[in-house]
Amino acid sequence: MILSRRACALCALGAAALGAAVAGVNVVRGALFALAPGVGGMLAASLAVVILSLAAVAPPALGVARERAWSEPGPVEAWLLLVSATPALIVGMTALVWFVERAGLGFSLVSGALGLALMNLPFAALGALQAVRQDERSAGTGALALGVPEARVFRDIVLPASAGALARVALRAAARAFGETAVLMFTAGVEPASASPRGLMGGSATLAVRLWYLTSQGQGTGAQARACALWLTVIGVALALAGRPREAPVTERGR
Amino acid sequence: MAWRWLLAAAVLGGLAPWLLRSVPVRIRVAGSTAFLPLVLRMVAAYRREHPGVEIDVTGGGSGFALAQLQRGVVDVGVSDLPRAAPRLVTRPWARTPVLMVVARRLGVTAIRRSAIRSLRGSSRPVWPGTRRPVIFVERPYGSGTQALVERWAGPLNPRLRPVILGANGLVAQVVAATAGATGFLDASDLRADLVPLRLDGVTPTLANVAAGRYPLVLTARILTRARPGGEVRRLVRALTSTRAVAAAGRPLGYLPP
Amino acid sequence: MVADQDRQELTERFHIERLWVYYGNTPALRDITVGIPADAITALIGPSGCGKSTFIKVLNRMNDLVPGARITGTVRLDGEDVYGPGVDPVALRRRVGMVFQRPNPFPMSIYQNVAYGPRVHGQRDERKLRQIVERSLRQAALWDEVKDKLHRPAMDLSGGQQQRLCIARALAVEPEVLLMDEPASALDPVSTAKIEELCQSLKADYTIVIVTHNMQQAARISDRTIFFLAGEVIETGPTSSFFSTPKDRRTEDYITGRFG
Amino acid sequence: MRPWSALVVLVTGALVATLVHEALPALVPRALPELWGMAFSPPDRFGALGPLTGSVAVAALALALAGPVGVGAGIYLGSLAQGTWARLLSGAIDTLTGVPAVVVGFLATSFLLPVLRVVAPAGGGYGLLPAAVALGVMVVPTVEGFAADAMRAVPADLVAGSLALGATLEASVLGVGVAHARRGLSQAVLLGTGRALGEGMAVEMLVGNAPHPPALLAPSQTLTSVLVQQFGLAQPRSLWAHALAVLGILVLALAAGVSALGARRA
Repeated sequence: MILSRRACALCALGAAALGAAVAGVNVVRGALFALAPGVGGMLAASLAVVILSLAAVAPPALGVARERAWSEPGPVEAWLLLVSATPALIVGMTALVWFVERAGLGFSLVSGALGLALMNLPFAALGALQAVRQDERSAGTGALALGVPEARVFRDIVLPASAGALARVALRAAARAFGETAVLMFTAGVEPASASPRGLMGGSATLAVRLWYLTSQGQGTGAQARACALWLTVIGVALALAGRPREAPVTERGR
Repeated sequence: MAWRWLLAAAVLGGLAPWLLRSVPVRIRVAGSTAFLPLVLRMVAAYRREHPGVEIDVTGGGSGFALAQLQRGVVDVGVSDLPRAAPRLVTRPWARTPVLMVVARRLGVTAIRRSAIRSLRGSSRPVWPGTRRPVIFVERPYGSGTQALVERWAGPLNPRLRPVILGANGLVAQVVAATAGATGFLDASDLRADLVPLRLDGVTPTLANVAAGRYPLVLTARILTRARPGGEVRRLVRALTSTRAVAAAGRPLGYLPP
Repeated sequence: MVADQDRQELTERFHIERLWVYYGNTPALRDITVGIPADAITALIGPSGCGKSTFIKVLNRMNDLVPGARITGTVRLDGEDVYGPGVDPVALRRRVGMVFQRPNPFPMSIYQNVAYGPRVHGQRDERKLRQIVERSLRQAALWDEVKDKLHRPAMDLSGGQQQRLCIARALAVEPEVLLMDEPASALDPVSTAKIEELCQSLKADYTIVIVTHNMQQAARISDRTIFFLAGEVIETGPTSSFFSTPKDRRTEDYITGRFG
Repeated sequence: MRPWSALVVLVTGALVATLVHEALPALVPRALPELWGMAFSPPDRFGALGPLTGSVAVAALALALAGPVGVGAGIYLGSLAQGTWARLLSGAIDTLTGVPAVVVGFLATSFLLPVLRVVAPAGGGYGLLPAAVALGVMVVPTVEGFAADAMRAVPADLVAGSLALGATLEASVLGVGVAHARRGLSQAVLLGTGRALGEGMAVEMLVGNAPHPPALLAPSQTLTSVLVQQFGLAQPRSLWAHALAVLGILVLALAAGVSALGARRA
């Protein structure tokens, strides 16, 4: 036997230790600096772009889910799966051309939110589709058999039945958007929010972009960088954990 | 049903930039990080005098400012690059010395231009008087500092493998941590464990820059697209006032042109 | 002979002729010609995969939702082609109700489950809705068990109760036909007995088509039986003679348990 | 196709089309000097081969580090794990999922680079190695997730059959289960590679970004690090910008291609 159970467990524990180190070091070192100047504004900017991007991505994602809820996965799903592997960096480059330059939105939170929505579009559409198809007791089919039109069934039965799964997809999309740097760097700018709020049309650094900027400016040891890292980790992890898919409990075999 | 929503969204999307832009006047400024402290100081003063105007300031570097000016994303750019930019209007603005630094513990405090040139041209450069190899920390293409250094100190021997860093702050960090390393940066990124070298016997001070003695001086220009509109023109005029640059710049390490 | 056939035509609700159903290129039903009588219970029996579930889904066009499914031939409901141009499957399903193998109540209260269909079909009057809910629940023999907890979530009911709720839900839109796809296969014997009883009482007003695995069940409750094997109808006839004197050898083998 | 699906497919298609359009002027023969050179160094050297090798090398190295950890954890969590330890471990990996890439990059610059700087002062600690370590940390959850899925898809009867022959649970899972899930496990590694190839920010912070042939502990380039640094700097419609778009196409093709290979079902 090449791998023993112990070796498996050791590998796994290695991963666990890495995870714990990443989280732990941040919490301990960052805690003292959580309220470094400027961080509040960036936290607000981060949350604002995330919420805006979710609002922008929800209609198309739910629209696709509604249209394809009763179809077998086909070319649309295959295409979405393919483009969901598009690196965020590429999405950021496109968003710079589309939103910042062509649409004239400039470096702004609106551009950033649209860029994030573009990044999350295939992910959210696939996630929403999976969520509505998971309607295990097929209450939707039951309603169709009553002679209720598909759009009505989707709204009245399928959406409420899959609300939990959809919410978890939204949380995962939010986690991706919250920690995203490449997209926002090209769309929302890198400077910290000033004391006066500049609104959604103003450019503003989000936590992730600011952390990248500070680190790449050689200021990664400062209080602001640590505060950014702390907030990013705490909120990112919270979103990811809250949004983690419910899976069937690990089956207990044999013994 | 969905088509109707899509149509509405498309119309709204088409109108959005116009709707949103017509809110208050918003001027976007971007440019050289070496001159960012001065820009921020002067823009803050301008904001106090013109409360109705929104001004966004982003660093991003000279190359970034040039590119985004041409894209129409930025209204005012600050560039310390010598290269000309087509269809952009250029105005001289401010100067600052570029420091050649080494780690304090290396013990070197002065160097002559000829010595630097021969070190940069050598395939195995060694610090004079020691056997410690020279490690060059450079800036990428698009940096005004790098362009200035290459013009003054000559190109690097192509067989060398320099560390290339995206920002002066990083240069400071790496040079301080690496014995034998040397790089160039502006005064605002100097730290206590670095020594700015005397070049050809001249100490890098503002007085020496003003007197024309210090050889490595970075000049920044303010750029706009041709014939900027009212608010932008007013801001540019305020920024390029020699007296204002002198007053705001001296304590930060900048001089008017 | 001719007279007998005529009489049958008159009382037929569904008439299916030369029906083929394909999934992709594989035929699932081959050349089915059969009638389904009105106001009677017709049982569809046969081993798994024989096509009886496909057949029942053709009757209310739920098969439209199965990707890659294609049909040829005609299915007539009261003489009207179910797959004809201009037929709205949504309207058709209102006339032909369906109950599924696994109870699938909507994520709503008991009351809302039953009221949902009529409401979607335009019934706005709350008093009338209440009457419909009570009548449907009584018809489904569930009223006495749930009348005090109409506004509790339907998911709180037991499996057998949920299935009767689904029947009540189907009855509430006043269909003419009720299709049942193995409605008792996921239930315990007591619940099964209740469902069987219920079918008997509904027979007077509804045409019922029931798919079942259980031959005793078919023999107990149905008036006619159709036997499917490998996508074909092997034999059809009145249940009494079907089980006592099967005409086809394969039918006999199946009902005596020699295969399937 | 119905409107929303059409819209989503169109928008995502337009994304790819925009990139190709931006790159078009650089794709005509001999438009780019040194397209197959080892250095991408504006204003005049646009060698794509160097960054390409860097990207492939850093992803391969990252998977060499993270693959065994991820697959091991996946096998353990997907089939063997029970009780508290399993829950703790899967919680830890889910936690890792939520740590943004930029934070991993930040931590590596704060803790890993200073150490490597002592080992290899001439390169400032930068190179493929620190980038690969950071990438490895990032892709562990991806690999673990798909590997665990593959193990859960192993029919219980199969393992039970092996148990019935008197084999221990470990032997049954590792022998029969892993053999059955082999394809799924390799797909997990491919999907991790796809993610590693496309990641830009953390790599940019650690790889050193110098136009030299890739090296473990000397500044090197990857496709993504060049794009992060230079895409905002290139003047629109310049040869530089078109050359960057070519790199973008390479990143997209690599990342999406490898992921598609991994996502393909038997």
